[in-house]
Amino acid sequence: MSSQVPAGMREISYREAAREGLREALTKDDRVFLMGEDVGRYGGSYAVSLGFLEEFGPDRIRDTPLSESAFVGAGVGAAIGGMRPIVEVMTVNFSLLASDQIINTAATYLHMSGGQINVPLVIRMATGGGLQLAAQHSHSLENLYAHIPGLKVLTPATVEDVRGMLATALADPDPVLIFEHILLYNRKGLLPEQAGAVDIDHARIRREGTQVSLITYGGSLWKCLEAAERLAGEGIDAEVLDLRTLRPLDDEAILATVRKTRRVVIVDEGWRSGGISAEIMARIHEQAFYELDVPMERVCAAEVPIPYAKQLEDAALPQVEDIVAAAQKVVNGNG
Amino acid sequence: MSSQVPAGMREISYREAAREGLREALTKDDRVFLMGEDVGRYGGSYAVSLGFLEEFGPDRIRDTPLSESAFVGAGVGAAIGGMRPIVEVMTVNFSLLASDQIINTAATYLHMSGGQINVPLVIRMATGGGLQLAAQHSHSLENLYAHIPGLKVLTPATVEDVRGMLATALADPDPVLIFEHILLYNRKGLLPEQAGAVDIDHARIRREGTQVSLITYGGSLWKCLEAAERLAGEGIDAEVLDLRTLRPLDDEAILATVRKTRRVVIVDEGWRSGGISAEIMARIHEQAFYELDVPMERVCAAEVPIPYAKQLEDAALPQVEDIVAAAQKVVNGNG
Amino acid sequence: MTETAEPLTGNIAAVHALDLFRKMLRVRRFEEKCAEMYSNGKIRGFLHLYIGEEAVGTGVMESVAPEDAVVATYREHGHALLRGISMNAVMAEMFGKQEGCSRGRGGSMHLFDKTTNFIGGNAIVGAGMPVAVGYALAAKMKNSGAVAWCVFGEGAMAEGEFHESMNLAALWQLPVVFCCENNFYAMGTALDRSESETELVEKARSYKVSAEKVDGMDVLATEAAARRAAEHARSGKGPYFLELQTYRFKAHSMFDAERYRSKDEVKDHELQGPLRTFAARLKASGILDDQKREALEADIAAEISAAVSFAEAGTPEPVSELGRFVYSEAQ
Amino acid sequence: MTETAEPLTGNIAAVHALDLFRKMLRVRRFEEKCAEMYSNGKIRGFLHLYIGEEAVGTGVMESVAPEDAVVATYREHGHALLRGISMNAVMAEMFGKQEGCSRGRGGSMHLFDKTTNFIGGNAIVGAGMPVAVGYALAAKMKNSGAVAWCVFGEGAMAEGEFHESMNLAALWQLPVVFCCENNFYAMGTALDRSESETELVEKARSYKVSAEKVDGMDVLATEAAARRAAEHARSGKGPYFLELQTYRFKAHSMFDAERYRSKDEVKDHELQGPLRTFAARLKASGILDDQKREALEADIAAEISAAVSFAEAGTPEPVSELGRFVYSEAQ
Ligand SMILES: Cc1ncc(C[n+]2csc(CCOP(=O)(O)OP(=O)(O)O)c2C)c(N)n1
Ligand SMILES: Cc1ncc(C[n+]2csc(CCOP(=O)(O)OP(=O)(O)O)c2C)c(N)n1
Ligand SMILES: [Mg+2]
Ligand SMILES: [Mg+2]
Repeated sequence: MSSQVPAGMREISYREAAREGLREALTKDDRVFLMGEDVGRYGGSYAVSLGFLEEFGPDRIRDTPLSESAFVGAGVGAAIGGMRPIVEVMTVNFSLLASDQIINTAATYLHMSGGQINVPLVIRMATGGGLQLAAQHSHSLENLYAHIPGLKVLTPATVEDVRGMLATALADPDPVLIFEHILLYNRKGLLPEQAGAVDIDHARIRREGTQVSLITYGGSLWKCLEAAERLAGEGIDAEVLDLRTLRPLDDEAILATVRKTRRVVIVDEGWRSGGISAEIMARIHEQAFYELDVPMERVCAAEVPIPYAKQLEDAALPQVEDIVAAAQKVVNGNG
Repeated sequence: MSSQVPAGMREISYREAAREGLREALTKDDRVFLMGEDVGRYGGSYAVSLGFLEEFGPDRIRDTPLSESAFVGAGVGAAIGGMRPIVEVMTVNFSLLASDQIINTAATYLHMSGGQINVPLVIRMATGGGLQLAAQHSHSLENLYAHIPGLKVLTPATVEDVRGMLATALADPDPVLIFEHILLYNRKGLLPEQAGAVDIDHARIRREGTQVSLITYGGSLWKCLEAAERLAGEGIDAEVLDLRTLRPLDDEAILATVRKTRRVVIVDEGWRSGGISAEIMARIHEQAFYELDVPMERVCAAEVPIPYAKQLEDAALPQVEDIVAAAQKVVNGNG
Repeated sequence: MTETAEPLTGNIAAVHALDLFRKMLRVRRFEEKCAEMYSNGKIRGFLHLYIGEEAVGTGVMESVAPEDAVVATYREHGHALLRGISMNAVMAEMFGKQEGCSRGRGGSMHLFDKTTNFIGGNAIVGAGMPVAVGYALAAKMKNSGAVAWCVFGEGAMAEGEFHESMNLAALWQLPVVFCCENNFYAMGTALDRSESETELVEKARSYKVSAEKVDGMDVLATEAAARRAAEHARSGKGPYFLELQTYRFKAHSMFDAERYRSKDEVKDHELQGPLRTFAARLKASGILDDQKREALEADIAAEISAAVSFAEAGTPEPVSELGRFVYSEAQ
Repeated sequence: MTETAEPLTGNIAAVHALDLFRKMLRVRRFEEKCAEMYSNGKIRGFLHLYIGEEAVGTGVMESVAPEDAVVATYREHGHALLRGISMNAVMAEMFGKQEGCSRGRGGSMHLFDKTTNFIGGNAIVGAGMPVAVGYALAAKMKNSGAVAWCVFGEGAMAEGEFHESMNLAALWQLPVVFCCENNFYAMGTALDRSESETELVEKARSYKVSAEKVDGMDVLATEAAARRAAEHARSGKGPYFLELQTYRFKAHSMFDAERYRSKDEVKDHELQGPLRTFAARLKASGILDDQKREALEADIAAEISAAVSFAEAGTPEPVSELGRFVYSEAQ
């Protein structure tokens, strides 16, 4: 990140931006409160809510016991009861303990009640690997939730999105899950002085290009942008599309970049089989079959529980070299 | 099912076949036991284990409290402890309460322990819709588990498979999930007198055809076969591939039928976005791109929590007409 | 029975007593009609009847205030009717009609009603508990004075969500009344095969939650206990747990061979049935006589057949509407 | 301290007492080295130290028989060493080497050892409990006489899996010893903000499980209690629950500002530290003197530096091996 900060912008870390978004939400609407394990006295396992307990008090910054299913379900009930809860689940790995509440309750109430009972609940979770936390802390399971009708799934990759998507999610009448990649918290980025709520209905081109589309989201966005730089060095002009929202997917934006470059690499950190990349590939196949000159490529995590050892974890997760190789393959027909 | 039973075969219901498989397993190996809600005194929620309590006793036919996470986790521990537990979770919908044990524990132990601790656990679950049980009893979530490295996922559609896959699963050193579609239990089929363990590594052609491949599994197999009959009436010769195992997928068999017909319809009862059909489509795209003349089609569940009312449930789930229409589209270029 | 029935004592007004009886009877007859409609195929899916347990819902619902919420299970027809959802809307729901209280999407297991805060109709055992706790949390934070009534069976107490929900409600002193309908079976699993501690109030007390064991076959005892629970919760003293001992006279759902209990066991309980015993007491107190009873039966029969006709005449939700209510529609 | 330390009483053999001290000291010094290796980047990921809690693992492990299983948490280095996994293998694991006890795939939070039935190394809080229950079920069905030792923190008791596991173990009378290491904090959440009932033995008793509260800073008291627990479980009397009161002297993991407790609070507990107090008693009993202490320290230091060299010299698992151990390999 360059030290040159353009006018009207400021440099801020992803963690700080997430914190600003939370603070703004808590300040603007007294129905909003934050609930989860160690969000208060500890300051949040990733220090996002550090200082909030003092600032907003224990009624609105609620440390919960280790009871994922109950406090996520309590978020559902509180939302129905007129509050605007933000529930923090430390990582998506632990969210499996609450997956019944999320999938069988939060996602079904509106439909089962014939449109009567909507659930304006926001759930934040950390996701992803890269810190050598091994097989119970490193997985990217957001695609499991992206499969579920009734949920919306957001994956902010930028400081502007992590700050602004929260406000949009809170304004949404239905359950919204927000996934923050653990490697992004310390990452700095530029934020417009006037930053506020952002649209969550559209994917965004993060880098214009003409020869190959790198379609991705979250933590992998930055790997794709780096890959694009390297490819530029080799004379390959890559476009990078940040999906931003995994459910619903922005088909229009996906098809637009595909029609433009006719060559596609899809990158995500989940396991390859049955991951979100498969769905994107399927949609492109169905809707742009005749626009493709060569088969699309997926760059995903190896199909192993993420191991601890650095070299193994690195090998298991998509790396810039893998993305570059995949792009070279679709462009030049070789890897 | 015709009343003519060929020599060496006998007619039997899917429920009976599942029961025979269980009985054989319990008889052959005293390390095997069955554990789950109401498997004993009640006789199994779908009456599969009716009479087993009397036959094998309460030590091996264990009624559990309503504690999905604990009794599935207990299956993991018992498997490590040298037993061969068969854990029954009434339906895949409830299995979300045990998804942490299945995904974070059963699927990770072998890898996290560097190959030391394998988990020879078999979990049986009912899946699927069609009985107007609404949004908390009707979903097909097997693809969520098919995404997880370390698990094997079996979806028997025939009486031979539901009987024989259990033995193969019990012989497997690693966790195996078996999904039985609720609509199949009363379905009759022909079983070889010498029925026994069946291979779980290969998909099977259930109907030979030349013009279009209908790729499916489980409850949808029978809809595809019926669709194939109808298509035959219109002079369209459809091949039907029964995947049988969702993890690992049998790429060879999938590609073989695709290369043969060059036209593909994939059918499953899960929601379309991020379902198993997307993965199959992606694999075919990656490996048989140049063999396809027209885009593949997916016939999946509508992206709604399955509703109660008959006409709505029917509309939400894949029907024979939908499969026929999709096949016509890929063959004739119209729906 | 009748001869041994003791008359009502104390200051229970005759009208009120008769009203309680009418409410129980109304639920009983409604459930009987549902069974009939199920066997003739008008109602589909799973159907869990409340027959035998009417005194519980009737007694409890007397203390439920308009602003309160009720979070129930798949065995909730009675609670829905007692909460004030029209019989028409409930029957139409089970017929899968647009006029149903869940627009035909929920069916028997998923009755919902926003206007009375009837939050299901939950068919994942135990899953309603955290929702009730959350509703109570909102009530406390908003200082609305509302109480969340959480209804569940004794079998649900083995689920982790019971443990987590009780602890959270107690830790945060939330206005939740946990109503355990102990009918002694979870499908085919008897209480003592489901819980190592069968003294359910002891389980509740282990969370420092005030708890009472109540004869759920006695509508007056149930009503009185629910009143105490409501006062406790409403006055900011935190959650309250009621073990309401009752019995399920019919099968768990419509597919159930009932191999896990004897016909005699069921008979014995039927003889102590909530309607039968209360009717006897009302008679012994001169509050109810055959004529009054017939009048009640006639009114209820009329309401029920009207509900059936209403449901019959209802509109099946058009298939074109399938995709609605997955996400909220812009107002 | 020393002056007030009471000598050992009763029939505790000097050699045994000294051995217990040596074991605690070995764990302490090992953990100190881990902290050092973490700050110099040799150990990565999360690192949860056992410093302050050594008496618990040491006292408990004395009763663990060869056929028994131990199911622990992410704070398990001490248990692993005490169970008999070589220090080399544990250190190599944290260095991510092939020679590690999990072949470098598990790291600090996932130590495993098949030969001693050390079943993790579990980093999902509460998730080890059902596994321990299942191992005990197998032991009971096979009549192997084995006991499953389930180690967890007090924070884990709020999880639904605690509730479900205790009930299942009690219902089926399984040989499980539930060892709750109550260090009064779950990350930054103090016990009284995590449990409505802070008398943890009462929670255990609500499942009809025999329970004892133990001074987990006293290795002898812990050893004695664990022996009672083992006898109980091994003799077919069902599960046993130990609340082992202790304290975590260091941060929860390596990223922790410790804003949730005061430095003084930590100091006070350190003054009552298990090593410090036991050393004083041994001295008062004439079992330990400076010379003996130095000898112990020297032996341990040697073992530790050997372990570090071993780990340093270990082989990084080749990337080509990444895909192994997802499924078992044909023998
Ligand atoms: C999580 C979950 N597990 C299993 C089931 C299947 N099931 C439905 S009702 C029931 C028994 C519940 O018993 P109890 O809580 O006592 O309520 P009752 O039916 O007796 O009123 C079971 C096992 C379910 N619906 N949800
Ligand atoms: C299910 C789950 N939720 C949250 C976490 C994050 N976490 C790791 S340790 C811990 C605190 C556990 O406290 P306790 O059980 O008392 O054990 P201690 O660390 O004090 O030894 C938390 C919240 C986790 N690993 N798993
Ligand atoms: Mg019951
Ligand atoms: Mg602790």
